[in-house]
Amino acid sequence: MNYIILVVFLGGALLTFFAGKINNVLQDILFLASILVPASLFFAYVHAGNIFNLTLGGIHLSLGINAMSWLFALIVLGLGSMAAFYSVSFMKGKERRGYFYFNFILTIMAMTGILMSRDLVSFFIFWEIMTWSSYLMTVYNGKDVQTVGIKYFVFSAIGAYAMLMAIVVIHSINGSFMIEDLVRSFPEMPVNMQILIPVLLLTGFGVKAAIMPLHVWAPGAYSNAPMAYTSIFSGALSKMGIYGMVIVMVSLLSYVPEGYWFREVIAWMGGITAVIGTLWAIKQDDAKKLLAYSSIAQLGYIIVGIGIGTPLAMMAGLFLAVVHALFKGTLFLAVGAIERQTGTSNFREVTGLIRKMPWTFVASLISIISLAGIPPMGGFVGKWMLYESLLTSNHYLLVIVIFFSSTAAFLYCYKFLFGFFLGQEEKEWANVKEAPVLMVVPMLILSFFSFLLGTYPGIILKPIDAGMQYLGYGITQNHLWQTSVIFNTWGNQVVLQPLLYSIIAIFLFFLIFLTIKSFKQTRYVTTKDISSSGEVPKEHENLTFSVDFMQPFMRAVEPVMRRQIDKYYTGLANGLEALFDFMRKIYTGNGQTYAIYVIVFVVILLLFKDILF
Amino acid sequence: MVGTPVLFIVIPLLAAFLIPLLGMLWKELVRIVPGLVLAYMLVLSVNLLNHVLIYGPIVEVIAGWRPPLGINLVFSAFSGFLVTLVVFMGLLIWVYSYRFKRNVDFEPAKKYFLLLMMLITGSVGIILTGDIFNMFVFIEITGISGYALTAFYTGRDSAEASFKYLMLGSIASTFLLLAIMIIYSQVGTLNMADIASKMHTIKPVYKIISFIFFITAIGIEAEIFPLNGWAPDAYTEAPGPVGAAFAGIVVKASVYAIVRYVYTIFDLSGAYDFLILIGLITLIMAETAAIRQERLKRMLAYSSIGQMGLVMVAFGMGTEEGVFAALFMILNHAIIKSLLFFSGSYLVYNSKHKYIKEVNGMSKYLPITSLLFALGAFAIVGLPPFAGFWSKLSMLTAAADSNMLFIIALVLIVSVVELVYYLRVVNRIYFFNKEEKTEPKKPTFNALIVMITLGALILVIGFYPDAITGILHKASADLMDKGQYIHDVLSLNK
Amino acid sequence: MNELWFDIMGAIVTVIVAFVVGITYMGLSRKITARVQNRKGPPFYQNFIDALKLASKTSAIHHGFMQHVGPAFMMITSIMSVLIIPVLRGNAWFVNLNFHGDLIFILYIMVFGPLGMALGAGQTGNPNSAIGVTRGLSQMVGFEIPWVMALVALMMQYHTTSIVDLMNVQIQSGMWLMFSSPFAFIAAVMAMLGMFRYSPFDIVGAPQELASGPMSENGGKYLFTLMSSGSIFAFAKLTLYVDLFMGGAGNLVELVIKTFALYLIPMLYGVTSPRYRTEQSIRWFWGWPTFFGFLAIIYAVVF
Amino acid sequence: MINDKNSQKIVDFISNWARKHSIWVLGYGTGCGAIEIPPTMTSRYDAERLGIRGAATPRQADVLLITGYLTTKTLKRVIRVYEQMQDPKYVVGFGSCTINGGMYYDSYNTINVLDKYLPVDVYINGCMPRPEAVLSGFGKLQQLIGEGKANGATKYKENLEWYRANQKKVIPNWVMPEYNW
Repeated sequence: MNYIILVVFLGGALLTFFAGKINNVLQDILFLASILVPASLFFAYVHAGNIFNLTLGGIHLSLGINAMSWLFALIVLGLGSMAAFYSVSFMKGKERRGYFYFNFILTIMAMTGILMSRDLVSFFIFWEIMTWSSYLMTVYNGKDVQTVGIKYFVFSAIGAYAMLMAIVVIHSINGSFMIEDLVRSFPEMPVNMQILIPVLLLTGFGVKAAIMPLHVWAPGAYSNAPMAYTSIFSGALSKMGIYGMVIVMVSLLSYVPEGYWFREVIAWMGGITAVIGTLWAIKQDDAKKLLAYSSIAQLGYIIVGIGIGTPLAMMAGLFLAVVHALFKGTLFLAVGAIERQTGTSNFREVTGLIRKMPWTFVASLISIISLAGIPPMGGFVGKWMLYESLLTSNHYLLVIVIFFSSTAAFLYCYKFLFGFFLGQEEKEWANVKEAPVLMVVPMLILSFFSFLLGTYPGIILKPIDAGMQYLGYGITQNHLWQTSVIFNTWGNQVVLQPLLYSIIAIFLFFLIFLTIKSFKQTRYVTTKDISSSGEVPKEHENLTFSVDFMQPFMRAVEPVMRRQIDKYYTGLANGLEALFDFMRKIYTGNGQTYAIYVIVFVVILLLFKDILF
Repeated sequence: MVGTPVLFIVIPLLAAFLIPLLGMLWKELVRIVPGLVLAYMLVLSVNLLNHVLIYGPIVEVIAGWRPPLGINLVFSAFSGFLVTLVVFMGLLIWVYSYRFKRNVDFEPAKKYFLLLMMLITGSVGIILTGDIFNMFVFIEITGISGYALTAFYTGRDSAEASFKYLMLGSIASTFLLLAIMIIYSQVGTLNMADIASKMHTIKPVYKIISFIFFITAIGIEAEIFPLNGWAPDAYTEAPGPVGAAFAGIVVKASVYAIVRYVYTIFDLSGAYDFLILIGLITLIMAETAAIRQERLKRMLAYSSIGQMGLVMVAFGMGTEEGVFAALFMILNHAIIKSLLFFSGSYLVYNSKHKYIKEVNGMSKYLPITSLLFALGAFAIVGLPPFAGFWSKLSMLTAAADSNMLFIIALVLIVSVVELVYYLRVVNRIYFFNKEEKTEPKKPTFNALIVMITLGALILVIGFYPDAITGILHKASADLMDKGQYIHDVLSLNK
Repeated sequence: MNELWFDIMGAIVTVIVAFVVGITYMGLSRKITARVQNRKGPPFYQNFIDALKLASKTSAIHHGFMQHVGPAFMMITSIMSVLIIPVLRGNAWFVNLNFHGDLIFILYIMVFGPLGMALGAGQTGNPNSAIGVTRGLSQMVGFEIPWVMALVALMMQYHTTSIVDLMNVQIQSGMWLMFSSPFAFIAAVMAMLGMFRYSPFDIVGAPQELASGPMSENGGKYLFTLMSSGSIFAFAKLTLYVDLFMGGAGNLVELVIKTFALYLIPMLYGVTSPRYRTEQSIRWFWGWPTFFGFLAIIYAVVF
Repeated sequence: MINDKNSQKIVDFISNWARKHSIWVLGYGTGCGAIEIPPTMTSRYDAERLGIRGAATPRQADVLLITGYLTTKTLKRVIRVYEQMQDPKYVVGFGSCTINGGMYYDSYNTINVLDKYLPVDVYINGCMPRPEAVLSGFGKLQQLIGEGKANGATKYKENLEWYRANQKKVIPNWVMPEYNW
């Protein structure tokens, strides 16, 4: 069954691609079918037991699923299906539909393949398919392909090649590509290999997870891809990096003494990533860029959780991974809907959409609250567990760093909601309609789950627990969670259900109070009817405050923002290109020079013959 | 047995000489005959290869003089595989260029096909021969037809490029002759197997000096840095299919020659490391030069050189895995680089300077060609699930097994550079708007067939590498077994 | 069922107490400010009258749903925090949700309301509101750092995140945390200056600059709800400080004394200070208060 | 229960008491009279002891204090501000200018009688009125509120057309949102 799913994906991708030549509706149907059919096959028939073996090119490949990858498959296929529904509506009347659908399905296939891989070669193959299909989506708009697209692919390639190097090194030691064999033999490896292999693998996974010095591709790539895709790009694809990191951090590094330093370094890198991502997100004026940086920051939290590696921290990291897929997926979809309806995603241009696109607003609101980690949404549970795990594992400063980042996150959360939905309602956007049903419903479903997980985290903590047991956390971590209660290792608890009821009760009470109190004399006035020194704003006057929105804060953190890691990379790239240009000049185009090279070559060989041979 | 290896030399050579005569009978014969000959040779080589894989190598003795006195041809798994590859590429090049210069008169076509046949003869000869002086002859044949083909367009630039090639080629010949002289003076034989068996008797100084001369001479043909000055010019100025022929045929033959010298004839332990060193330098220099090129074919040429450097590194590991990887890379490189040359030359067909920027937005006019170019680009940088991935994986695995971590890192870093310049072109094809006024040229039917065949091969090997790994394993085992080679050749004496 | 009613009644009592105490403190602060400025000042119950007046306003306008529910969001924060923070030690009426949430929950629920309120302010379309919100959020990033550092120091030192446990620690040891963790107390008090938004940190409301900022479009019942919520919230925050650093309170009188003593700090500091600019305020919090926060953590680690 | 007359009376009494003792003033400092507001509010006279304090925006204010003459230009803004205030609301005319134009009575662009455009509840006489006069004016206003007689807003609503006609007479380009109660 394992390989049938992949084949169905692949066949579906090709069929969808060519169906576009016949009929658009057929193409849409085929597209949905080729996501949903394998997804349902997956959940119906794939269990931890069934393994499919194959020998290709003399290499033993093996596909199968385990409790940990099942959890991630849930993210990939769940979010993938939602984004697929959304895409059908999103892509209506756009160019290159076949291209989009093809790469979309291929990415989902590759991610499923990664999760199924039990050996490193098929892991790498699917990893690279994922990379180039996502690259093709990054350049879908044809915008900045030579800068953003190349940057993405170069970083992905650096990561992938680091991983490839690790894979061949592992093979040279083990004589086997199987992940099980790696896990089994890792503790016995020589110390330099115990350091080299995790470093290389973590570089590979870190690129996709946008960990700090390797994150520079993310803002451009996330914002350039079509939003229907970016939601899985950020929601699911980046989780593949997390998945890999989980395996490395837990299955390999928890058994060797060097693991401690790896854990600390990775956790700190995650923390710094979170801070940098947040600060840059605050600065952005484009919603896509903002969410992209925010994704980097959120992935930073997840990495912190995985880096710390205590049961509670791991649980927090994985829970945050699930919740991040839910809320960031929704937010990117919401931006896509707004961009489709208005034609722009810039906060400076769009304002006051709340009455035009109420459902998009509701979905965004729930997701933003979840993102900010405010109860009673799912994000809170993840953040809570993360803080508690940091506290209980004595990471005094890291918890401050994370807290700073997560507090500063409120700034961009507010900016996102304010920029699009609030502020003055403009005549320019008076005719904007709510996005089509097929786009709104997936967003609402996803945001409903972020809400649900805020009160009943047990729904998802159960598979997480199962996955952690598979990874070797031993017995179930039942002392840390119940369906609606979360504990820390000191025994302190948060009982979510009564808290939710209290919140709802208070909210309803005051909502009713505000509504019925002097009901008849309460009236709605337009946003033009504001108290601005007695002035009546003209139709064309937009009083919304959207330029330099967080300027005071930016001024306060300006010393940090002055250093951009991107600049160093650009400098490095330019320097290299200049060097290459210089080296290119060795080929002068002059025959005599070439002849001299030949003579010099011979002379040098003759001179150094004793050394060389 | 359907045929003997000698037919590989005789038939194309004969065809080459007959082409002008046949052209007098019916002009179309000039185009048809090479195809028939190549097709026959392909059938022959496949059959022979099948036979060889089962029954062991065939050693053909020419004119009854047994080795070590006479010239012999060795069709083993290793050389047979390369011959098959060369002939196959030749056939594809023929199909591709069947309508080549159709609209012009018949003279250029005659010359073209004649020279092409000579080129193939020479290359096949280099691979098959078991005699170093005979190899020199074939190298000369290949070289001369190569010079002529480079100057095919009779323009100023092509003349210059051809002259450069000629000049370096002549230096190569000189050094090769010198090397042969040294060897002959020391062991008194020209037969490779015989030399190999007597190699331990030569004084190290002579051995090394002759090796250096060999390497220099063949290195020029095999495009080793810094001896490859001619290559970019020649690739750029020669017609599109000839570029593919250089990349797919000539270079392969030359690499074969180097490998044969290193693995079989000489017993220098440092030679392997030297191959790695020189391969790495070539790789780095070529790839870094490629990233800054402005012309498409020049870029492809540098990329080709770089790939050959990589092959050299793989050979330099001196393990069976390394040879396997190298052969795999040779195969992939032949397929993919030809595809790139074929499709690339259509992308810049009507432009004067063949600048890379002139491919901007070509995907709208030449969708299939563009797609195939993109496929080739993805494949050559080693992205799965395309053909290039498996060879890269096997190369790296071999390197890791030889504990060459530094080399792995270096190769992978250079791969990133390679990735960048290929992606830049692909991006231009797909995502830029067409600026230049040049009219895009639709590929001919033959050209399309060839390109699609190559594309399909890339996918087939990519999804099912087992299709050829069996042959490659046998071929690499064959190369590694030096004693068997000597035995096979010299046993004919008894 | 009886238990549920008892819980609800207890909650209502708690909220009423919080409202009364909080609003009285606000009135007292006006009185004290006036006395400092050599004025007679309004009566201490002036804020009651104001609230009553606002409640008795007959008309109200809103610019949309978010503005309409904004005050309700604000109320969630205030009431939830007053329900979760232990008001009195061991008094059944005031237990409420004390054992259902912990410090981290408090930290986050405290943001819920302001964010909802900020959304309401955003929907008015008044630029002053949005500017006020951005200032408020920026300042929050400023003062949360020392505040969280202080809390982390406490939590690290006593290995608990529960406020009840921290309170019990003080009872058992007989020593208030403000003495046993002095640096944490200093950092927390400095953060409190920002939390109460008196001068020099009153950059959010800033009536002379921003026309009361986020609240500039709220009148009548909306302003009344916000005002009541503000007083409950102020009480909740003070109680939290008392619980954490002064060993909680056994009865209401003790609570009032302790909270009022704490309340005087930001108020008196505010009376004598002009207003900061936003970035000055943020940097102030990242200066000495954060330094004391570090000291607190080091202290917690060492001892 | 609310509709019950007696309880309504009690509610009214309490409300009026609260309104009386909590007067949030939006000072519209159009003319020179604004200079008298600071002494009124600060320590010498300390209006806050009577529950009088400044309001930042019209949404929060109870009293619109018009300090001095109004030009036709500022009248428009004043009307706008007045209409944005929440019920119940009062207007205090401050200084002679609001009564009869004061020393600018013959200027081409000032309003002579404010009452024709906005319903003034209390006038404070003087040019300028001293803080004592201001406090006394507010005392009068408090008295009126307490008795429930400060019903300028009701008057304005009832006679909206008349007020509008007057307003439109002096304000040439009338682009303002409708006042709809």
